[in-house]
Parts: sequence; C-alpha cells; structure tokens
Amino acid sequence: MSSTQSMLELLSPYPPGWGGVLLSGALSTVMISLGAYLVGVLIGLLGATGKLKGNRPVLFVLDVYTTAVRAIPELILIIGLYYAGTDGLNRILLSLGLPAIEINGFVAAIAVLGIVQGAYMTEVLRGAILAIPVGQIEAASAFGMRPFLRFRRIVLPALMPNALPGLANLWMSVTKDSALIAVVGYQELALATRLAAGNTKHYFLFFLAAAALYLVITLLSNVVFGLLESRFRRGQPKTA
Amino acid sequence: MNFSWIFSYWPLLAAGAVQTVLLLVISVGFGFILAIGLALAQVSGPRWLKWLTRGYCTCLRGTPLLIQLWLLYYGVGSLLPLVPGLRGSFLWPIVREGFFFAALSFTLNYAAYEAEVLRGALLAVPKGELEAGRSFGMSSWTLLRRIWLPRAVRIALPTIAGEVVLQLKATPLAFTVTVMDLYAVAYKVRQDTLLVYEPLMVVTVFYVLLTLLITRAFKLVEAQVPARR
Amino acid sequence: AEVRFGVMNEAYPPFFTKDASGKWVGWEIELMDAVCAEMKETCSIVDMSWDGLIPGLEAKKFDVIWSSMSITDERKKTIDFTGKYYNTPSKLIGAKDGETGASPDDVAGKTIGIQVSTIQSDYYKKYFADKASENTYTTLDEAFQDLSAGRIDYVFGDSIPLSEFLKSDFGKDCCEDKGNVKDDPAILGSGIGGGLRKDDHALLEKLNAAIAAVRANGKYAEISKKYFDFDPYGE
Amino acid sequence: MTRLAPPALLVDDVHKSYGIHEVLKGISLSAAKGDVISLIGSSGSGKSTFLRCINFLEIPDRGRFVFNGEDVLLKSGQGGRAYPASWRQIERIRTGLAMVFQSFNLWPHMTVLENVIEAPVYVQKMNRKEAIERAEGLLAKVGLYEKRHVYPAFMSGGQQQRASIARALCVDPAVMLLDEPTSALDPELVGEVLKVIRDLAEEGRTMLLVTHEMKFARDVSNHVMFLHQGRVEEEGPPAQVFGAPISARCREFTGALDN
Amino acid sequence: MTRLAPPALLVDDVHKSYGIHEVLKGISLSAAKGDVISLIGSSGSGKSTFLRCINFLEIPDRGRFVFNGEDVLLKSGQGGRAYPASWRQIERIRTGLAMVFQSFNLWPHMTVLENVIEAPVYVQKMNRKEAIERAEGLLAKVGLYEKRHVYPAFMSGGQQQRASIARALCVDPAVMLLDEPTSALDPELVGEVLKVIRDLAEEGRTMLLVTHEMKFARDVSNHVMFLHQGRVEEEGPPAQVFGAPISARCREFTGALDN
Ligand SMILES: Nc1ncnc2c1ncn2[C@@H]1O[C@H](COP(=O)(O)OP(=O)(O)OP(=O)(O)O)[C@@H](O)[C@H]1O
Ligand SMILES: Nc1ncnc2c1ncn2[C@@H]1O[C@H](COP(=O)(O)OP(=O)(O)OP(=O)(O)O)[C@@H](O)[C@H]1O
Ligand SMILES: [Mg+2]
Ligand SMILES: [Mg+2]
Repeated sequence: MSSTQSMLELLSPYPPGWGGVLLSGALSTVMISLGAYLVGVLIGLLGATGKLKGNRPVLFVLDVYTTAVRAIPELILIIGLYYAGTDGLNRILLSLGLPAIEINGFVAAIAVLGIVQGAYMTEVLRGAILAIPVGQIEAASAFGMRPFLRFRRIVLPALMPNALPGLANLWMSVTKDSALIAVVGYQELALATRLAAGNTKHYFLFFLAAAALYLVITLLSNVVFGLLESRFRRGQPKTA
Repeated sequence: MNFSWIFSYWPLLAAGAVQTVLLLVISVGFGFILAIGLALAQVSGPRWLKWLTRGYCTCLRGTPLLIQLWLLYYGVGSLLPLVPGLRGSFLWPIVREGFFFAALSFTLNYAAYEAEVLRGALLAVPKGELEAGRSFGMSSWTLLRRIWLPRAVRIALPTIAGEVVLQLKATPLAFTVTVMDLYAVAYKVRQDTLLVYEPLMVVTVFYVLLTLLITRAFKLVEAQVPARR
Repeated sequence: AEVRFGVMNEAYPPFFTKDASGKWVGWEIELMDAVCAEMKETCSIVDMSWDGLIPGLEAKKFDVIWSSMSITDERKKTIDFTGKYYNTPSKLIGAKDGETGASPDDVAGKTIGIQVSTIQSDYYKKYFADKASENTYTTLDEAFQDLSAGRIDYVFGDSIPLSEFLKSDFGKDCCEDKGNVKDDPAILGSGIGGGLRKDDHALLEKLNAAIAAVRANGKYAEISKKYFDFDPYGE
Repeated sequence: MTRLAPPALLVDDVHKSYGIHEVLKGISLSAAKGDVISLIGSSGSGKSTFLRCINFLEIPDRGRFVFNGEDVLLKSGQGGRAYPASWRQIERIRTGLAMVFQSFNLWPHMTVLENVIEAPVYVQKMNRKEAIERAEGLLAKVGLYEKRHVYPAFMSGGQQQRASIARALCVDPAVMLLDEPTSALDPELVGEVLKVIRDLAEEGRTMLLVTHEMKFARDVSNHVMFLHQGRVEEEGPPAQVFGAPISARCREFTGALDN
Repeated sequence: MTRLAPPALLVDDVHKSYGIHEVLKGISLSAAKGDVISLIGSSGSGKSTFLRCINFLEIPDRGRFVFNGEDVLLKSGQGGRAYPASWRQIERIRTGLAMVFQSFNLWPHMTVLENVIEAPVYVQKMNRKEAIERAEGLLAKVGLYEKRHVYPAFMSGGQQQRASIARALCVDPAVMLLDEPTSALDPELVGEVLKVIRDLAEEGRTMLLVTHEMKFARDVSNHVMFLHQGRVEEEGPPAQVFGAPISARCREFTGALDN
C-alpha cells in the first residue's frame, strides 16, 4: 500500500494527516530550545566570569554547579523541579499564608534546560576566554576600561570565535534535549513523531520526516552561526 | 526513600554500569580520532572534502541521535544479513548485537560534535606558532602532532570535557536497541516498582562519580601548562 | 469535583491514542467515559510521558492512572489499583515458518522479545528463562521491528497489540501467531487496572463500583464490540 | 635635583615577587610634569614589571603610588600583600595613563583606526567623529594613514608598534608608560618618535620610558634610571649616567656595545 | 664581489604581492658559506616578507631559489603565480634553515627547554638526551639556563627573544634567517648575540639578518642590503653602504639618527 499517495495523505498538514502535528511540535521545540538557550547563555557568562575571577567560595559553588548539573540526568532535574519543586514551593507559600501557585510546564522546562545548558556554557565560555591572549585584555585594562565595558568591547568579540563551535553544538543538543519535557506533558517534535508513528505504524516515514524537520532547524541555525563566525573571525589570518 | 530493591537488582546494576562505561569509552575514543580527521578536512582539506565533511557534521548534529541509531539499527542492520558471508563470519555475533549499533552510532555522532569543537580550536591557534613549526621543516604530520593539535586541544579542553559528559548522558539511548545500560536497569526498576526517585538517584550517584572523574582528569591535563591570568 | 485521568502520551492503539486532530480515542478512553458517566462526574484527561505518571499522580496533577497499567504485587507497594478492567491472554508471535507452539520446549534456544516489566516478563522468568534468552524493549513496537528484521525469534506479550501487529502491513508478511501460553493465574491473572494514590479510598471505591456497574449494564460489552471480537475482560 | 611643583607621579618602595623570585626590591621614582624618565637595565631586570605595577596590571606586593597628589588606596590582603582598596579608583587613574606595550597588544578584531579610537570613544566618551579625526591625524603622524583600515594581523612589526603608539597618544594621557616603544622601528622612525616624545614633554606630559637604545635614552630623557637585579643601581641626568656613572655595573652596561 | 664556491643560497628576482599591493618587486641575493648579510630598510619595506619568502612561509609570486646548488622546483598555479612543485622538497630544505621570528613565536604549551629541543628531536630525530644537553648549553650561552623549565608566557620580552634564538641555533642550521633578533635585547646581550653570529659565520654558516640597529649591522655583516619600496636600493660591504652610499635615500636613512 505505501504508495506516494497515502504517504502524502499521512503527512498532510490537516487531520487526519499528521503534518500539522509535526509542524506545531517543531515550533514548540524551537520555542523551548530558544528560551533555554538564552537562559543558558546568561548563566554561562556569569558562571565563566565567576570561575575565572571568583574567590574560593565562588569557585567551589560553581564547581559543584557545573559538575552536578551536568552529571545529574535531566529527567531527575525536570521531575524534581516540576513536581517536588512546585510541591515544596507551595508548602512554603502555604506556611506563609500565601496562595499556592501553579508552575507552568513550559516555564519549568525552560528553567531546567536553561540551568543545564548554563553549566555546559560556563565551561565553553571559560575555555574561550582562556584562549584569548592576556595582552589584549591587559591593554583594555590599561586604558581604564571598566570590567563590563572591557567585557563588551574586547573580551566578548575575542572569545566568540573560540566559543562559537561549542555554543553551536549546545544549541544542536538543546533542540534535541527538549524532547525531555514530554515528562511535564508538553508535546514537542519528538513526541509528536512518536505519536504519529505509533498511530499509523509508519515508523520510517515519520522518523525521516522528523529528521528532515530537525535538519531544517539545523540548516537555518548553521546559517546564523556561520554568519556570526565569519563576523567574529574578521581580522584573523588564515591558519592553514 | 526505599532502597531495598538494590539487593535483588545489584547484578543487573553492575552489568549496566559496565555497559555504560564501555559505550562511553568506545564512542569517545574512536569518535575523537574520527573527529580529528573531520576537523582537519574542514580546516585545510580540498574543497570537495571540506563540503563533504561539513555535510556529514551538519547531518549528524542536525538530527536526533535516536533517529540515527534507529536508522542504523533497523535500516542498515536489517540489510546486514544480506551481505554474503557475513552471517557465517566471526564478526556476526558482534555485528548482530544492539551494542554494536549503539557504539557505532554514538561514535559517528560524537565525532560530528567533537569535530566542530576541534575545527574552531584549530582555527584559534595563532598562525605564528604554526609558522615556527613549518620553518623548522616539520612535515604536516609532525606539525599536527606536536604543535597544532596539542595547542588546539588545550584551547578546547573545557569544551571537550563538556562534550564527553554530554556523551555520557546520551548513552541511555542504547536501551532502544536492547542494550541494558545502567539507565535502562534503573528504568526497569522503576517500571517494576513504580519508585520514581530512588533508582534514578542510584544512576545519579554513578553519573556524578563518572563526571567527577572526567572533569578531574581534564583539569589535570589543563593544569599541565600554567596559564597567565 | 472533577476526576482527572492520567493517560500516557504515547500511542497504544487500540486502547488509547491521540489522533492527528489532538483528540483522545480508543477502547480505554471510551471505557473511561462510560465509567465517568456512571460516577456522574465530569472527567478530563491529563497526558504525561511514562516518566511523569507517578510523580504527576503524587503531585495531584491528576487522580487516576488510566493507561493500560498491569497490576503487580511489586507496584501495589507504591500505589493502589482498582480491580482489573481488562485482561487479555498472553501469546507468542514469531517468524512465519508454519510451526506453532508456545510451550517452554518450543522456544528452547531462541530469543524472545519482551516489553520491560510487564507480567510477561515475570512469566518469562518463571517458565522460559532457563531455556531461551530475552531481549528487553521499552515498547512493543521496537520488539516488533526487531522481529521483522529477524533479530529475535519471538515477541511475547499481550494478545491484543500482538494481533493488531499481525494484521498490520508490517506484520502481515513476516510473522504469525504461535499460540497462547499456558495460563498461570498467579502471574497472568491480575490484569490491567487504574492506579490511584494510596490514600484515595473514596475514589477507589467509586471507581470499582462504576467499573462493576458498566460491566453489568452491558455498556462494557457494547464498547468492546466496536474494537474486539472477544471479551477483553478475560476470565 | 629639586622639584617645586607636586610630582605628577610619585612611586615609593615598590616590591613585587613572582613566587619566591623577587623581581622588584624596592624601587622609588618621582616625576614632575613634563619629565621624561628613561628606565634602562638588562633583560629580565624588572623594567616591564615596574611599568606594569604603576598602572596596576601587576599588583605590587608593597609600595606607595601617588598620581597628581592623589594617593592610591591600598589595603593589605593575604600574607601582608597590598591590594587596591578600590578598583574604581584604579580605573579612574588609568584613564589618565596610557601604555605602549612591549608586545604591542593591539586588538586583532579591530582595524588600526578602530584600535586607536576605542579608548577615547568608549572610555572617555569622546564624540566618535572627533575621535576619528584625531586618530587619523595621529596615524598620519606615525605614517600609518594609508593603513588605517587594515587589521593588525596584516601589518609589519614596525607598523603594529606605531599603531600601538598612536593608540596610546589618542587618549591624551597625562602620564605615558612606554615599554620599548621603538624596538621594531627603523632609525628614521625612531627619530620621529623622539620628536613626538619631546613635543609631548613640552606640553607638560610625563613620560616613563623603557628602552634598550642608549642613544635614544640620552637624547630624549631628562632623567635616567638604571635597574639592576630589582634595584635602582644608578640614576641621574643622562649626562651623568652615561658619561660618568658611579656604579661599576652601570659603567659596564652602558659601555657594552662600544667594544 | 666575486665568489668562487657555489653560493650557499641564491635568490633571484623575488616578487610578492598582497592583493594589489606589491611588497617585493624583484629582489635578488647571493650568499656564500659564512656570509652574514644584513637587510636594512624602513618599516614596512618588505624585509620580513623577503625572509619569509626564502623559507616559503609566504609563497612568492615569482622568483628562483637555489639552496646549496639545489633548485627549488616551482610550478605555476592560478594567474601565473609560482607554487612549490613539491612540499616534500621544501620541508627538506627547511630542515637546513632556521628562523628567528620578529614576534618570537615560541610555542606556549612547552617550556623553554622543550621549545628548544622540539625541532632537533622531532624533525632531525636527534637523541633526546643529546638534544637536551645541547639545548642546555645554548640556553646557558644566552643566559637562560635558570629559566629553562619556565613557560614562555612567564618570561620577559628579552628572555623570549633569547629563547627563540636558542631554538634556532639548536637545529644546527646551514642558513639562518634572523628577523630583528636583537630588538628586545639590552646592549650587553646584543654584544653577546653579535659574538655568537660571528662564531657561526666562522663555522661556515650563512646568515641573513634583518635589523634596525645600524651599528650592529655594520659590526656583524660582510654585506648589507638596503631595501626601499620593495627594491634593493643599495647594497655592498658595510663600509660602503654606511660610509659612502650612492643612493640619496640610503644616505638619508642611515644618517637619520645622527640629527
Ligand atoms: N599578511 C599580509 N597581508 C597583507 N599585507 C601584508 C601582510 N604582511 C605584511 N603586509 C604588508 O607588507 C608590507 C611589508 O611588510 P613586512 O612585514 O615585510 O615589513 P618589514 O620590512 O618587515 O617592516 P618592519 O621593519 O616594520 O617589520 C607592509 O606594508 C605590510 O603592511
Ligand atoms: N607573569 C610572570 N610570572 C613569573 N615571572 C615573571 C612574570 N613576568 C615576568 N617574570 C619574570 O620577572 C623578571 C622580570 O621581567 P620583566 O618583564 O619585568 O623584565 P624586563 O626588565 O622588562 O626585561 P626585558 O628587557 O627582557 O623585557 C624576569 O626574570 C621574568 O622571567
Ligand atoms: Mg620588558
Ligand atoms: Mg618585519
């Protein structure tokens, strides 16, 4: 039976075709990944700076953060934060006489994935900053640049070419890791695919379709990362 | 908290831990070697090879590992028996197993991610240091082995450590091709007992120990060359 | 108040699945509606991945797990179960070679695919373990694929999804029914039930009563006829 | 030497160690407005370290620093080492200082012009257009006007050094720290730089200059300090240090090339 | 000048452009064994580029290169530009060459000693122990024996330059290319390097030397070339080039500092 006709029907964007489900799944994937990624970048920047500049207690805390958060399975973190975390939070609120709140699964997912991304980014950015020749940063200090200005004008542009490949990798991972949030009942691309495949038993078709969608996301992000990299590598002679 | 199940499951847990470590070591080891080739091809290969390797990395980073594993295992894997002679050969018992496919696809996938990191790091090595090597008559191979790669790897060290940990976290996917890694054992325990946290906590302890080991090892390597900061 | 049913967000036809328009359909869903009508409650579905079911139940995101969950003694330590609402025989399917038979001797030396922590997995341990070897899968679908790829010789599982597979385009050509295994009520008899929090006795009683009523008033048979040509309740 | 105006820069008893290796063993210096002080001494004697201590790129273990009457506040940290009490103060003081680094340290992701206007625009909040005008003037002065849109990696050593000098000049500093600013320059350019430094000194700027070119030091400075093993072995007007040094070590050093 | 033995190094009509900017417009040079040739000229005149063309770190657009009678095989690539026919040959020739870079280019992941023994051990397959002995001797000679286990980042500019000289010496090269090898050195060390170069020349080694220190060039070399705008404007023995240059430009340049 698997004629082209019926495949097209299966992939049609309108029910009973599953195309629409996949597409909206892909959209959720992108949204969640984007949110988590931004949270991660923020944490990563703070974490890297802390690891390079911080005093002993700060270093220790950050060490525990990057080791633990990277080691603990994301599943535990999500379940923990979403279920146990909400529970605990509400208990505290209750004891304070405040009304209970409901943490949105979407927000929880972004928070958890962002915290995890942040741990990896901390290390990526730390390495990238370490690879900057010290002299360049010293020159900035010598001209009286405040730390933030120095970071924005000198350190950031200089670390970017070193960090971009790692950052791109993390983006690629988070688009796939976002599948985890199925645990809190959120339907993104991976779950949509399994649903479609399980319903129709057309595994190859839907897995390939999903792969294609992921690939489209990747190709688009490749363009962005490529542009960024060529921008930040300006002024650098060819190595080879 | 209820950990009484550990008594009846510990042989499975131990076997699972071994599988996890094996998968990690194999994929990171072979993947890294492959990644060096992929990264070099992108940095200094001829144009066709550049595009080819670029495409490889894009596809493998661009699609979920689960789907790659699945395509290998159910797609390629189901064609393997058709290869003449393979069925009877000594390779068959290895090639038939889910473990083989898991290790293979993890290696291919890890290589793609690692190649991206190495590509950036190779480009980050200051040109003058390479020129110094060349000026002494180093062949491309010696230059790579003695100067370019060691420098690149040092630059990328913290990122590489992260990629290894990420790879550890990817090993549970092997369960979809029947490999009972530690995570799969925990999953089984959770299915059997409906305990949510306890089995995962055992996994966590193991992962934390492994991660500590990995990060400590990387820290040692990093500390070999003191940095001026 | 409203009774919220936790259903796994994967496809498990013909019991439960979400169709492309996002609507829940299947035998178990219709049964749920009938039970609800019987209890005179409004009901809703909360979907969760398997990993979220227990924590979700405990965090009161919903009240009943209604997701083809087997009742086992081990699990009873953690949650309460309603009485079974269906129980189908377990069977073996295997590659088409004309030979049938599902006794331990028939499977000697072969590899059997079993879904992780099902009653079949317990049965395997008792009857097949010293003769055959086992491959564990998260879902039956994966086992089916390995079966058609020739990596395993049998899939051992619940007869309904297995028959469903044999009827599908993918199972039709490769595989055939090898027969039901010898019954062992101690293992296979407990069936499928709804899972509840340990302290939720009121709801448990209400549900049990409703299930019994639905079964008695013919509603159960009416729904089942739409999906099966036999009675899924079992003995 | 007597100076009446308060010194533009006063440094007292600077100590600095790396690990157990004590590089600076108590160096003092007092510079009036318009002074050009040359630091000479053998390689590794701590000249760069001393300059870097003055703008706190290296944190000295001990010492007193006064810029234009303003004392740098130091507190003592672990092990009795000094530590700036307020980085704010340091940063403010640094805006009045400019440094030409021994290894240039241009920012590779900016063109020469961008390098030069960076500090004026982003630190001193100078109007960008004005800064560009000023920068272009300075680049023309050091012979780099044509190269202003080139990235540092594509320039010769001497060109990079000149860019680095222009960058330091552009912030209009009260005190300039120059670490071998002519090492990569040909004699003609050295002459140019000499003129520039003299002009700046006449404008009342203070200059601290590390150099290995004794002739240059003699021509440009009104005070010379000879560093040896972390101490000031000899100091005075160039005529004295080069003409009639008291210290035997200094005599040896300054006469070295005339063998 | 007449030379009887076949030249150790013969370079003919080298051209090199970056984009539309022609840096070298046909430079030729012939050096016998034991010759010390100084290249002088203003900053940006193409001295470094010329040295870098000789060991093919820059690929010249045109030119002929003969090392000890062996012609470097060139084929023409796109746009009529030359291209080495065999990188193998280049690599082999490079093992007989050594270069001291203007910016040192030490390998930061190795200590000084490791830097110095790197090429002998991994290119020339010298026994490691022997290499270390040799390297330690050289490091002592340049005054870095104490610092041999230090990483370059922790050394002063002059120390790095000396390490870079020791690294080049350790491969026992037939031809040395030195790009401003004394720019960061104090007069005493310049004197030391001068001695080393003279010794090497006496051993029959050929040296090409870029420098801005005219006195040094006069003292060390037996032939001086003055580069101007990509051409050899003047060449001859030091006495002629410095004493009685024919070219007006050269007269201007060499007399510049004596204003
Ligand atoms: N990679 C490059 N790309 C483009 N232009 C370059 C490159 N390298 C050097 N140049 C230009 O070529 C010219 C000659 O440079 P070169 O480094 O040979 O000068 P030099 O004589 O060594 O000067 P200096 O004494 O300052 O070191 C300069 O104008 C420089 O800007
Ligand atoms: N970051 C550092 N860590 C440890 N030791 C250092 C560091 N920087 C410099 N040193 C050492 O301190 C001493 C003085 O260095 P400094 O750079 O001040 O010398 P210098 O007088 O500028 O020499 P040069 O003329 O060669 O530039 C040297 O022996 C050097 O090895
Ligand atoms: Mg110095
Ligand atoms: Mg040069």
